[in-house]
Amino acid sequence: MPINEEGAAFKPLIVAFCCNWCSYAGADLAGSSRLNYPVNVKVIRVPCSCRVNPLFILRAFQRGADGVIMCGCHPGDCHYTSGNYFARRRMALLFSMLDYLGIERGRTRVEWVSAAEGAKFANTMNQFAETISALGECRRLEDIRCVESEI
Amino acid sequence: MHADERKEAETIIRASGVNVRKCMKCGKCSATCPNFDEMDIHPHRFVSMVEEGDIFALMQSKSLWRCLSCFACVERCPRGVEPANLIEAVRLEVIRPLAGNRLRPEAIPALLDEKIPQQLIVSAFRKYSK
Amino acid sequence: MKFSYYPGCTLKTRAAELDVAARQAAEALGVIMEELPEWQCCGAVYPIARDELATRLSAVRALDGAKRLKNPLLTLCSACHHVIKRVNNDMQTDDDMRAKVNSYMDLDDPYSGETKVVHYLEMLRDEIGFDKIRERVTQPMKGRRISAYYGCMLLRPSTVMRFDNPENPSILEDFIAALGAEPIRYPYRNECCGGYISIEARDVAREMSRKIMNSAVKRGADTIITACPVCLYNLNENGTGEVPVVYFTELLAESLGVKEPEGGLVHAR
Amino acid sequence: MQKIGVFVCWCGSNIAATVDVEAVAQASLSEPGVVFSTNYQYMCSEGGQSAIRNAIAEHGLTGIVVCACSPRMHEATFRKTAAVAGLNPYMVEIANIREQCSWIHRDKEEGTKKAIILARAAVAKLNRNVPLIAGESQVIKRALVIGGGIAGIQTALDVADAGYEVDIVEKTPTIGGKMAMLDKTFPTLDCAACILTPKMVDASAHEKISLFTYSEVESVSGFVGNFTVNIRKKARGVNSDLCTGCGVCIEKCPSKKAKSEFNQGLCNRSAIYIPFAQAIPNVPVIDRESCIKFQTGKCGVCEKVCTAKAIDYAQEDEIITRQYGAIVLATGFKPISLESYDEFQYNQCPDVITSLEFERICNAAGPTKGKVLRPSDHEPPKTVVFVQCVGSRATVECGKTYCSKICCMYTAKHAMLLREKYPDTEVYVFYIDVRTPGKSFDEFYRRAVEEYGVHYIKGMVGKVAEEDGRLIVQGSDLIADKQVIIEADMVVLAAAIEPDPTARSLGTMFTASMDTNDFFTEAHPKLRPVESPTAGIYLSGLCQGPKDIPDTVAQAGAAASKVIGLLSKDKLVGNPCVAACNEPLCNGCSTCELVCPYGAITYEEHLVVDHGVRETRRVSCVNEAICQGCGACTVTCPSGAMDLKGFTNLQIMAEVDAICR
Repeated sequence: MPINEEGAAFKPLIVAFCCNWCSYAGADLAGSSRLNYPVNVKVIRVPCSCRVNPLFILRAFQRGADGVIMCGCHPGDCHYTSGNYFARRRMALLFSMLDYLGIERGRTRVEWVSAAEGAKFANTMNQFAETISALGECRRLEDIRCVESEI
Repeated sequence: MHADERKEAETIIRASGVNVRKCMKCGKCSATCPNFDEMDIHPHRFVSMVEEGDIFALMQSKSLWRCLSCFACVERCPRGVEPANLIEAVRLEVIRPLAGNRLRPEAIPALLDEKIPQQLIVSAFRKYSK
Repeated sequence: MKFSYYPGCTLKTRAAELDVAARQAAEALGVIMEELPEWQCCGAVYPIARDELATRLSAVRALDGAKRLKNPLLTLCSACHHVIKRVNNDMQTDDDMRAKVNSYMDLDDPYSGETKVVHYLEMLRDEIGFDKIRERVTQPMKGRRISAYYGCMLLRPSTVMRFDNPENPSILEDFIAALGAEPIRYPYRNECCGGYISIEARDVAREMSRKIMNSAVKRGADTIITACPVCLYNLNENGTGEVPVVYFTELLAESLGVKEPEGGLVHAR
Repeated sequence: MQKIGVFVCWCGSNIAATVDVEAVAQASLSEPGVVFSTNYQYMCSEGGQSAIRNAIAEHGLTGIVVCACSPRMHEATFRKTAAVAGLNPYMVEIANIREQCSWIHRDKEEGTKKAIILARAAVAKLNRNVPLIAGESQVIKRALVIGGGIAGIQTALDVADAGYEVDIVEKTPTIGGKMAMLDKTFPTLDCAACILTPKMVDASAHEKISLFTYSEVESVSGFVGNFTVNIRKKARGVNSDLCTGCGVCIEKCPSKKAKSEFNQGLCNRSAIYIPFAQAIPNVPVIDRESCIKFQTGKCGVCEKVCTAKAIDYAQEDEIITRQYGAIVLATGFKPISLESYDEFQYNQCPDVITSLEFERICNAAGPTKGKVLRPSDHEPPKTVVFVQCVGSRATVECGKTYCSKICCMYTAKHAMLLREKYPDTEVYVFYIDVRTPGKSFDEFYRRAVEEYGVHYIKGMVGKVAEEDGRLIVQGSDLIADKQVIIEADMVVLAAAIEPDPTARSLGTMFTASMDTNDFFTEAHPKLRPVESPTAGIYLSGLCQGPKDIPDTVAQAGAAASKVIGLLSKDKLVGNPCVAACNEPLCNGCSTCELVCPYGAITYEEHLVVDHGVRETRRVSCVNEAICQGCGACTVTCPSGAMDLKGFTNLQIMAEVDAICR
C-alpha cells in the first residue's frame, strides 16, 4: 500500500455520481445489506447519469479527487429511457481526453448498477478503490491557486 | 473440536475448493450416488461433517475407498456443492502421510487379470496411493 | 483437417483396437491425426484437489505440445479426454493454478489454455458431421440394434466437459444412426460402471455393470459400444456377457469398409 | 444569505452507534449559512418533526438539512414538515448518513468524519437552493391492466367498481390466465373454475371494463396521469362482432393436430379454436401456423360452415391508441422449462409430468375428463411420486435461486386429491422442507399426512429411469439415511415458476425496474409493495414475486386502491425539478430538443434582454408538465443555457467542492 509523506496509509478520495433511480438505490441496498466499502467513497445524487456534466468531473479532479466513478441504470433500463446512452458516449470521450491529460484510465470508470445490485455496488467501489490505491495520489489537475489560497 | 482436527478441516476445505455452507441439505447427492449402499458415511453427510469439522471419523470411513469419482453428485447438486471433491480431499489427507497408502505396488500383480487395461491400474493407484 | 493426437497409454497396449480403428477411419475420412511427438500418461484420473500440481503437468505438456504445433488436440480415450479437458479448463480459469504450473514448467511461452481439446466423437459430430459420415458408409449396419454406453468421464461435470447433455446424451446414438444401425436408448447409459473399484471390490463393479447391461439387453440391444477402455473391461468382464461390448471406432472402421470384419465384433470376449 | 438549520438523526442506534451525532451537529455549525443545529433520536417521528418546525419558526430558517437515512426513504416526509412550517419544501436537503455511512462503516471515528463531510456537502448545496413551485398536470381517468389472469381481473373489477374505466390487455385469446387451468384450490379445495369463471363473466359484463384479448401492448409514451399506449389487436381471423360462438367451425375444422396450450400439450385442438369452454370472449381464433387455409390456401371449411359469416381470413392486426392515467402490470408467470432436468426424464417419459399438467389431468374438463390416467397408456397409476423443488432454491445455471412458494401447498393438494379419489394409490412426496406459512396451510399439509396417508420422504430424487414400463425413482431418505428405490407409474415434478417472458420487454417499455430474476421491483419492499418505482405504474400478482391465489387477490386489490387513489385526483402536482432555459444565453441551436426523450422542448420567438440589448430571438422553451427532469439537455447545451432546477450546475459543483475540500 502506498504511504504518503505523513506516513499514513493512502486512502484515495473517490467521488461517485449515482443516478437516483438505479445506482443510488443500489448504494442504499449495499447499506441496508451492511456491505462494507471504503469510507472515502462519497456519493453525489443526480437524477440520471446523463445529468453528469463533464465539468463536474474535471472540477472533482481539480479539487483533489483521486478517482471519479459514474454509476447509472443498465443500458435499456434507464428511468428516462435513453439518458445512460448519452452518458456512456460522453464519458467515453471525456475519459479518453483525461487519459491524454495524464489522468490514467484507471481513475475514471462507468458502471451500471441496478437498484437490486447492492453487492455489485459495494464490490465495484472496493475494486475501484483498490485500483486507485495502486495508482496513488492524483495531483495532475489540482488547482494550485486553490491550495495556495487556503494556506 | 480438537485443534488437529480443525486444521484438517481447513486443509480439506482449501484443497477441495468446496464451500460447504452452500449446501441446503436436500440429499440429492445421496439420492444420485450409484455406490450409496457400499458407503458407511453417505455423500450428504460428508458435506455436513466437514462443515462441523468432524474429520477424523471421515478419515476412518470406508466411503473414501468406495467413491468412484463418477461426478454424478457434482453434476446434479442444485447448489454447486461438489461432494465428490470433498471425499477426494479427505482421501488425500489419508494417503499423503507416509504409510497411508491403501494399495501397495507389491500387491498389484495378484490383482491383475490379463485383460485389465493399464488405465484401470493407474486410476486405482492414483486414488489409493501416493 | 489436421489434429495433434494424444493416444494415451492404454491405447498403445490393451486397447489397441480403439486406436487402430480410429486411425483407419480417420484416414478414410480425410482427417490427419498426427501423434504428439512426445507424450506421457495423463494419470487416468483428474486431480480434483486444488493443491495437486505435479499430477497436472503431463496434461499441460500435451496441451502445450499441441499449442506449439498450432493444432487442436484430439483425444480418444474417455479418461484422457476428461483429464486433459479439465486441466485445460484449470489453466484457463484458475489464475493461481496457472501461475504455479507455469512457474514450475518454465516454458518459453507460458501456457494458459490456448489449445482446443477435441474428442474423436466431437470431431466426427462438429468437424465432419454425421450426415457426411452417413454418405461415406459403405457397409451400413442394417438391422443391427446397438446401444451406446457413455460412462461418466465424457459427460461430467458438464459445466467443464461441454460434451453433450449429461442426463440425456445423444452423440453416440446419432453416430450409431449414421452407420445405418438402430440406436437403442436405455436409462443407465450415463451411470457409472464401477471404474477402478473392480481392482478392490469386483463384486461392486459386477453389480453396477450388470445393471447397465441388463437394461440395454432388455430393450433389445445386440451390441454395446463405448469409448472407454475401463468401461469396456468392466462391461465385458463384470457384465452379464449377453452381448458383446466393442469400441465405437471399431464399428466406424467396419462400416467405412476399412477394417476386416472378423476383427470387430468378436473382440475381447 | 441563507439561514440554515442542521438536524442530525440518531435513527435509534442505527446511526448513533457508528456516527457521533453530536459531533456532526457541532461541526456543521461552522459551515457557511448554518445558524442552528441539533440532534434527535428519531427525526422522522412526531417529536423530531415538531423540533424541526419549531426551529424553523424560532430561528427564521430559510432552509434545512436533515442528516438521516436515504432521501429515497424520508425526503418526502421532511419536505412536508418544512411545508407545514411555511418553508418551501424544496429548501430541504438530506445528507444520507445511514445507508451510505453508518451502515457500511464500522469505525466510529471514520464514520463521524464522513458524516460531517456529507452534511457539509448538503449545506453547500442548500446554500444555492431556491424555492421551487411544482406545476400541475391533468389525470386521465382510465386505467390499463396488462394481463387478464386472476390478478388482472381482480384489479380491473376493483377499479371499475369505484367508477373508473379500465381496459384489460391479454395476450392469449381468453382471460382467465393460469388459474383457469387449475382443478381445485388450496387450502379449501374449492374448484378453481367455480370461483374464477364468475369473475371472468363480471369483468366482461362490467360497463366500465373493456377487454382486449389476443392483444399486446406495442408502445407507450407519456407519464403518470397521462400515458398514451398503442395496443396491437392481433388478427383472430374471426369477426368478434358477428361470431355467435356456436362452435361449428371448431367441430368441422379438418386440422386437429395442434397441441392444446390450455391443456399443457396433453391433447390436441383444432386450428380454429377457443382455449376452453368457458373462455371469454367466446370467440374462436385461427392459429395460422396449423391452419390449412393459411398454410396451403386450400380448405376454407370454417368459412363455409359459419352461418354468421364471421370468418375473415383477410383480417389484419389492428393498432389501437388509448390514453390512461395509470397502468397496472399483471403479467403473471409460467413454470420453468425442464430442458436441463433430464435426470428426471421429463422429456423422455410421457408419464413424468409437471404439476400444471397434473392439474389438467385431475380437472373434470381436462383431457382425461378428470380421471387420473397415465399419458402413455391411459391406465390409472398405482404408485405416484411427487418431487418438490425442481429448479427452485437452486444456484446452478438452470435453476432459480428463490423458493417458488406455491409448490408445497399444491403438492399436498395433489397428493390428497389422489388419495381421496383413488384410495388404492400409493403416494410419495420427496421434499427438502415443507413450507406452509399461511392461514390453515400447515393444517392442510398435516391432513395429507395424517388423514390421507401420503408418504412424505425428506430427501430429493436423484434419478428416474424407465424400465419395463415403470418408472424407477431413485431418491434419498435423509431421516433413515437410506437410498430408496420406488417403482412408480407416474412422477409429478413441482417445477419452479418464473415471471412470464413478456414481462422483460414491458419492463423496458415502462421503465419499470426488475430484479435479477425478472420479477418487477416494488417502490419499497415493505412500505410500497404494489407500486413500481416509476410513478403511475402498479404491480399486481405474480409478476412481482411468487405468491398464491389469496396473496394475489389481496395484492390485486391493493394495486386497485392505489390506482383509484391516483385516478380520483383531478390534477397531479408535478415535479418542480425540471429543466429551465436561461434565455439570454440560449442560441437556439436545437441540440437540447434532439436529446429530450419526452419531446418537452420546443422553440419560440421571445423578447430577450442581452447585455442591455433588447431583441427577439428563437430560444428553447421547456414544457414543465412534460419534462421529467432527467437533465440530458443541461449537459448537451453548448452555451450552458439549460439548467436543471433542484440539481443546478452550481449546486452540484458546490457538492463536489464540499466533498473534495
